[in-house]
Amino acid sequence: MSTEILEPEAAEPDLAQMDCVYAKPDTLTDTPSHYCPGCGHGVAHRVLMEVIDELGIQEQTIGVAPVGCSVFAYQYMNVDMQQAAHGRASAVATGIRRVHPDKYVFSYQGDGDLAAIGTAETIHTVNRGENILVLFINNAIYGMTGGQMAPTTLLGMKTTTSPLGRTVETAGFPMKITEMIAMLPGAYYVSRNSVHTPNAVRHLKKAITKAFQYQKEKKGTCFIEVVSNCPSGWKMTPLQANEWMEENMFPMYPPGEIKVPKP
Amino acid sequence: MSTEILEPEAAEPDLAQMDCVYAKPDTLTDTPSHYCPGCGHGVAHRVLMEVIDELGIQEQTIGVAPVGCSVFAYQYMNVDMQQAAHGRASAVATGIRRVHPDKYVFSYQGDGDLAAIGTAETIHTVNRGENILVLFINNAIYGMTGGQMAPTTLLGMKTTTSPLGRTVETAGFPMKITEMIAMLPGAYYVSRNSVHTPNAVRHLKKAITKAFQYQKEKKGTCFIEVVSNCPSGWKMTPLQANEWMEENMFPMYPPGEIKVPKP
Amino acid sequence: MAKGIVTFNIETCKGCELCIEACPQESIELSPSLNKHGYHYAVLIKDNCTGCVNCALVCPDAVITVYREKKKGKPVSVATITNVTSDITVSVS
Amino acid sequence: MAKGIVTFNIETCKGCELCIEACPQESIELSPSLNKHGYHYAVLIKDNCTGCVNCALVCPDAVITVYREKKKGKPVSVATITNVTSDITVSVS
Amino acid sequence: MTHELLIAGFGGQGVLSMGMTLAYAGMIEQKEISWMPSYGPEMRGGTANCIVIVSDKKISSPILTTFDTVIALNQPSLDKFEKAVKPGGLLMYESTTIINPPTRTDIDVQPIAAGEEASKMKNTKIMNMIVLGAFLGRTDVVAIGAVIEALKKVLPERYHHLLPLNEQALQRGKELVACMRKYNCELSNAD
Amino acid sequence: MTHELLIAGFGGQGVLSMGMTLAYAGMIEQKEISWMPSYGPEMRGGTANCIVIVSDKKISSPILTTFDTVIALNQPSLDKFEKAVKPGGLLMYESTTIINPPTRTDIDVQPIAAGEEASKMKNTKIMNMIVLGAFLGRTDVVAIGAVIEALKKVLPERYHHLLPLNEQALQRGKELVACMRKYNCELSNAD
Amino acid sequence: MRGTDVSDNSNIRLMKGNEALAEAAIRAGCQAYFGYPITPQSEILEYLTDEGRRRGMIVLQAESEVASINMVYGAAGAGARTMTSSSSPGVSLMQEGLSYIACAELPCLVVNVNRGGPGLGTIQPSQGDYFQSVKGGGHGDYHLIVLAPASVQEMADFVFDAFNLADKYRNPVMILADGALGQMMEKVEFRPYNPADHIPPKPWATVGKPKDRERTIITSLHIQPEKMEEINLHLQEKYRRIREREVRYELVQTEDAEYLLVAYGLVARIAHRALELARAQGIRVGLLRPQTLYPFPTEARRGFTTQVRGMLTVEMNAGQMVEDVRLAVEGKVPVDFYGRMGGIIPSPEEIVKALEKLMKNSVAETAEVY
Amino acid sequence: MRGTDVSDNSNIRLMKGNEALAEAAIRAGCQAYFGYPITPQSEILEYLTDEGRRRGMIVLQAESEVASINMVYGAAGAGARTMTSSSSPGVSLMQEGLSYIACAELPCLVVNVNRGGPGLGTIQPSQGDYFQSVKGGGHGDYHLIVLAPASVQEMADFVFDAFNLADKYRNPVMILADGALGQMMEKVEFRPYNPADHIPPKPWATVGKPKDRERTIITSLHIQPEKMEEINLHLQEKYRRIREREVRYELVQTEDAEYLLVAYGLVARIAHRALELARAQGIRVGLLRPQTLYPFPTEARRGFTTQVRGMLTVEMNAGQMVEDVRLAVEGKVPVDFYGRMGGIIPSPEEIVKALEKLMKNSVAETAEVY
Ligand SMILES: Cc1ncc(C[n+]2csc(CCOP(=O)(O)OP(=O)(O)O)c2C)c(N)n1
Ligand SMILES: Cc1ncc(C[n+]2csc(CCOP(=O)(O)OP(=O)(O)O)c2C)c(N)n1
Ligand code: SF4
Ligand code: SF4
Ligand code: SF4
Ligand code: SF4
Repeated sequence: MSTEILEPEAAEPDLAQMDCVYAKPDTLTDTPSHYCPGCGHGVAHRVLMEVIDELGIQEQTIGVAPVGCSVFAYQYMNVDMQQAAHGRASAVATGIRRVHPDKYVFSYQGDGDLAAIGTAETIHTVNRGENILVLFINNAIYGMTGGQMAPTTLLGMKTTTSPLGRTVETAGFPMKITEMIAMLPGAYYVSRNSVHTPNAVRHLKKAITKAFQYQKEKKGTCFIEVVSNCPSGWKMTPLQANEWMEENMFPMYPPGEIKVPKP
Repeated sequence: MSTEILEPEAAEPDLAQMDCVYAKPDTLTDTPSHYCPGCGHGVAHRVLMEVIDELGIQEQTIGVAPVGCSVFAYQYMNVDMQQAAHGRASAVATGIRRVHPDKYVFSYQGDGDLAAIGTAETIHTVNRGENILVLFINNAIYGMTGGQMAPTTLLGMKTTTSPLGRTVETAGFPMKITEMIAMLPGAYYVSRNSVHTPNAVRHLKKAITKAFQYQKEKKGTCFIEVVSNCPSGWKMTPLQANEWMEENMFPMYPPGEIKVPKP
Repeated sequence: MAKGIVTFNIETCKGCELCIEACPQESIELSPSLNKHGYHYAVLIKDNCTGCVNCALVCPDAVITVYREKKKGKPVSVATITNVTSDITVSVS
Repeated sequence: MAKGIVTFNIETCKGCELCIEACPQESIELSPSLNKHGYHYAVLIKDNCTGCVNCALVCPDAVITVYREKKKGKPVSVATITNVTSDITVSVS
Repeated sequence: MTHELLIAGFGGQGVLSMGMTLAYAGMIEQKEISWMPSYGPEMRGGTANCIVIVSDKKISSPILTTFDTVIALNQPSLDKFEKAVKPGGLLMYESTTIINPPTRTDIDVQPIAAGEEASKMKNTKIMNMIVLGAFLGRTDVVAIGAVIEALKKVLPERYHHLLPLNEQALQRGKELVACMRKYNCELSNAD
Repeated sequence: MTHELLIAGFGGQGVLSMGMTLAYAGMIEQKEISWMPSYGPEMRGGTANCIVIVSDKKISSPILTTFDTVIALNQPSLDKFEKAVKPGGLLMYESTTIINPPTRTDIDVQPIAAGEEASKMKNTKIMNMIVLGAFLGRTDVVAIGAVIEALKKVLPERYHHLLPLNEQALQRGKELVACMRKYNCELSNAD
Repeated sequence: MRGTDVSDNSNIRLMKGNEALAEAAIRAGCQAYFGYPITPQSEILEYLTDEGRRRGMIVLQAESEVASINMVYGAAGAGARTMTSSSSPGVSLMQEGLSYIACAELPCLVVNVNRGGPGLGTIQPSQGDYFQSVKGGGHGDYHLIVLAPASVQEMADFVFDAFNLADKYRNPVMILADGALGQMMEKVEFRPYNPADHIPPKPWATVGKPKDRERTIITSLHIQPEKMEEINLHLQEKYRRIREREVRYELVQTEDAEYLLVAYGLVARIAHRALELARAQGIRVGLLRPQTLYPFPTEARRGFTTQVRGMLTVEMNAGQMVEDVRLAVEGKVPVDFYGRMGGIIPSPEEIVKALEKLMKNSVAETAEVY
Repeated sequence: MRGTDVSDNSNIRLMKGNEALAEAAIRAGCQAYFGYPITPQSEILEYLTDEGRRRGMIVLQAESEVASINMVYGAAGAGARTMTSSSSPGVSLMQEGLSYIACAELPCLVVNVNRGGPGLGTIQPSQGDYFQSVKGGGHGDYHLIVLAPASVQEMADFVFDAFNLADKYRNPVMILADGALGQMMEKVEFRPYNPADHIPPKPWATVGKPKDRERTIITSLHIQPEKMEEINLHLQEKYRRIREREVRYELVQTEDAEYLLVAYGLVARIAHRALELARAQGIRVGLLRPQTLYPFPTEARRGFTTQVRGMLTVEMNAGQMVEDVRLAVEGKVPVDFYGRMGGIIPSPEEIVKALEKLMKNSVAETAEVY
């Protein structure tokens, strides 16, 4: 059948009679993203902005995005933003947090940024229990620079700097930094999520909402990992990528609540 | 009674008839150390050199000592040594290890060095399972620079940068980096020790001996913490310091084997 | 079965097909034609949409708006957390 | 009881008193006089030393040498590990 | 003889490898060559271009602002680089995707419906080779033989089964322009 | 009037605080002052020294190589700095610990058995104040009163109960040299 | 003794240079300090963790200098008067961050209490970081405003100036001192200063976006070269203005000078003593002391090329500022150099000797010493 | 296409500059590479993880540039031919390490494929890191030997020279390229080179201490100022020797030149084209291209002050090398500057225009452009 009949124009009349049950959040700008088709960054951006909209905290929120594919986050997130040097997002967020104790502060970091060059800043920020939300996008690769190996790259996984697949001898083990983070008393809430299915997206949204709630109550660091994809870096279609992710990433990085407040 | 009769001179004749059951290891130079009276660094140095002597590996050993009171280690340890930048000892050791896969390589690091500025290098070196020995002297303070707070400084502990005692709000929690290290698959043997009693010293010596044995077998990173003192930084006599250490440091940093190879 | 409809901001669609995968009704497909960025864009090809919002949730480019017939009453809120200390329930249709 | 004796390289002693604390026989004390670095140095003040090596083990400055009467035979080795996979026993006196 | 060429189009159109193949062919012919790509952060939908210089003598600047030939494979590239053609130079553009043709009259304009032709040949990937063939039909920068040699080097082993197809594409491109100039018509429409 | 002074000894002998007290006293007397310590990494058994300048006019260089007065509290310091005394200047040394006295004849040499005196006073910590008192007995750089004022500032509150003792020490030092010059003998031996 | 132990809190104090600087920071309304211990400047962090916190300042001991400078980036970007301090090796670790801060135009104060390098070197005073400070040790074309105090009083005064300049130009400012200045004690007087009168509004800061304004973005990323060049031209234009307006220096007995000593910081005071000695010998010598190293008093020097027979630059390094002197003088008079390194402080007598050498016009030779 | 995809492994290749450099490193007997990805030089790391490892090289992707440079310290100190590579922001993070390496006198190669700064800036080509490279971006008085290739061929050739120089002087050597040189492809020819003939014995290296020799110690710590000054004097003496012996530059049509273009790297080739255009207009212009930025061809320039009417320095920055040109020329002839920034590459035509401006002798003006 032709698509005409259902094209928005045609449908327009009806829409008035209907409830809009889902629309792009206002806090997400209309700028078309530079992300590759199917990249999880886009969903993570949207969900984060949805929560900020629903909590009505756009005016009190300050975000930090370091180098990485999401370095342009400030083009899409309509809140005050700081772009940070590679690996230093949590240090920058600390600076902001300390001078604005009552604002909402988040950092949005990739695995290379958070788990490689930024390891010290990440761990000490959480160890200080900085009252911020760290959103950690783990796609097991360096996307922006063209698909090099990351600390989270799986053993045997091929990247431009592990052309024969990652081996322990040359590069050590995939790093489960989120589990290490959870050990720190400064970490109040630690959760691992994904954005590849509707339910996963719903869960992430809950997690982020909780995190901001905890931040309001000054509970300490909330750390949310999003196991995500990188179709370009992985050299797969978005659908293949998400499938590969479930099969290969989840066994190593199982989604779920890792550290939840005692009731 | 007078001390005369037993002064070495007097005793000399007998000594010939006796067994020497303990003497300064040859691999420890005769240079008098710059360490403060009663400082644990001295004992740790001696024990490390004793093991190297007993295993007869002086000729195959390369050591690394970064900035910290032990930066002058190369004056005391009679093995090839590299002095490293603050926090980078394990990166330097990695460089050495990779070009000399069959030598024995150790790094000797303080808590400021290993757990603050060097956090990233430490964690990634162990994560790569670099086949080295990391000897970690935890005196809960920055000794060399005059007694500032370290990541391992206890809550409430007074230092020149926590004049009212460390608080979570200003400085976060004492960091148990050794437990984090133990989580990494690259860590083969992880042990926490002290040097304040004869038995503690004996245990440390065993641990170091094992570590070199494992290194010979290319098992991966061996990480040995020595909970130590800093009489000057703590503003105590050596005896007070050791007592304070037992009472206050041990509850937070309990000595013992933290990760041992499965038999 | 609720009656819904989705609209696509086709110029921002990148044809990643995630919405197609997510749609339980198999109501979405890529159009044969290209948008001005050279992507085949998603279109609704059946009228059996229930407005379940799945497609919109997984869309990386916020291309999709979802409508649902009024009679079903109160709009579906996707997660509003009031008291986080207790458990949270999120109602979707 | 073994008969032992310890000698001190007094010029390198810093008078930290750790050996004194470690000596089960209470055979060590600090001398009233100073060495050339201005420290009161450790000296043996009784002849009841058993050569247990404790003082030497805790000395941060490797000041102490310990001797023991021959009859006791084989010198005490402080930890020599031959086969680390099995348990290690270290004999001291 | 020195030929200075700019090739521009979408990232996916094989702009860079086309230039590289040409450069390699030049090398095979013992010429001096340089290949200068545009480069950016990893992202889709962007435009790419490369400057290729083939010359008998040492090449000074690998970066230029005007060219003997510009090959444009999409509209933005055409719009951007039309003015960069030296007076009397050649402007070749892919006429299936480009709707607004160039307007300059002081240059030699050559449309080539490589996209359409590629789909006829059941492999859109070889579009760039058709264009390259067409280019070689209009200039004698290098011999087609050299390009075919070059392809052997440029294509990873695992793609060598595609060599014949690429060769056809090159020839087809050459024919297209040849015949177009003969009948001054679009061959594709002619048959 | 400008007085340039160097004080040197073991770390533990209170060399730096002695200089600081003097500097502070100078400040109380509205003089220009500077205090320049030697500094090193945290370790024991090292020697320390400080340069103190007290002057009526603005002080240019706080770092000097020759001095109006050198006060040496241990042998190494004496050996090192004897030559740094300006001809005609004053060299004061602590004579209980220093065995080899200075040899220069072109300067004014003043021994002071402050260590011995301090033990008599049952507090070795005040040795440096005895020396300071002696110094003030030999020069009029600042009034003892100002030094006592200064001590109130220099000593942390919790040590203020020690002020009287310090005052005695200062006075004792002053007496010692006064009388030594009178009888040209070591008072300590005299009684 | 710590400044805080001075029980009376009058405005006249006997303080170490490091303490005076820290006290000044509090009085200048510095809201946040982030730093890491390193000799010979740890007193700054120590003073602030005690006195600073007591007086409401945010003071955080970071896990490293890299973290410190990036915390400064965040706090300054969020609108706070912010500073950090370190010494040579630590400042080297801040170079990436400084380049980011300069490009994002974030006002802040960075203190370098210079010690002897290269490498771990020594903790003794040095001026070996002149190039790093004024030419930009980080990547790309940027400049810090660099102030060089020569007394404990200036260690304090320049803090106020530094924050004012930083806010005025939205530019990072460095105070370049040395270990001796940090450790020595002198009388210091604090004049009244009300931060409120000096801190401008910061509409560009990230403080949370009200409905009625666009979001603020702190960034140093401009992937389009055209845009990035714009930014650079804007920066260069700003630096031109700074060179035009903010040059500061001190002249000592230059009116009748036949020779000119050029020195900054502690060395300038030793040179001053040398000048006294030299004049006592009848040598007519003057002293020019740059107080701003960037902008550099180029014009001032040009002025003297017609008056003096030669210049002697004295530094605690192998000859760094001397290049800027030569650039200014353009070969019109011989510019000589005398320096000591590795933490050694030149004595007045040595300087006089070097001066006599210059007078014998053995320029080339001495210039080649290092 | 990757250099490795060129199936025949003859010695003549079509390669990207980054790949040619990496291939040269393998052939130069580089035993160990430590690096971290960053555009526009990641191809070096990528090439070596593949081809380098296949041919027995130790290749480690470090967790950061700070780790990389310290791994280089360790490996070089242990006696291996060692290198790292990065681009501007990454190189800024290496400044502390470089200062240590220079002081400990460890031979190694550091590659900076310069991109546009400051800050994160852009990934497009730039020469904004000249000061950092030649004046020492790290703390203290030290110098790297800095080589500036202008073609893919030199990207390869200079690697061999770099390692030879590093070993000859026990000094870190930097190859300062730019993004375009790294990304462009040209023909490159590899001449035979047997590392064994060039790598000297390294008795100072830490390899484990045989009974018959003292232990070796790699350090940059000398707490005694006297000792530290000794070290510094030794380094300065070495730098003097390097300045004396290792200056390298290329002259183009300078014999009859009335004006002199001065440029390095890629810009020199654009200037060359400009020279061709200018000469076509009858302007008698020559080109001086420094191949070593440190040591800088100072004498060469002095030479021309008597011949030419003016010099034009062209750079992809706000004017950095021009300072060294002016220092050499000492005001004897006008030295003009033309530059583009932020990743923009000047065109031959622009350069000719700037040249005409210089001829109209509007020195001051254009000199003030930035
Ligand atoms: C100091 C420094 N080193 C390296 C880089 C290059 N760089 C930019 S982003 C990046 C890593 C990106 O990977 P990740 O953080 O996982 O984010 P992703 O792009 O995968 O989302 C690197 C290495 C840089 N910009 N700065
Ligand atoms: C980059 C850098 N930052 C800071 C310092 C100053 N510094 C030297 S040692 C040290 C810490 C020493 O503490 P620790 O590592 O615990 O060793 P300890 O002295 O207690 O044995 C610091 C901060 C330095 N040398 N380099
Ligand atoms: S490169 Fe990977 S991470 Fe980056 S936008 Fe593309 S898909 Fe996403
Ligand atoms: S300062 Fe502390 S750690 Fe350093 S030597 Fe003295 S006691 Fe030992
Ligand atoms: S998920 Fe979004 S971007 Fe992807 S095809 Fe569907 S509508 Fe287009
Ligand atoms: S332990 Fe050693 S240093 Fe301490 S008192 Fe005894 S002998 Fe002296």
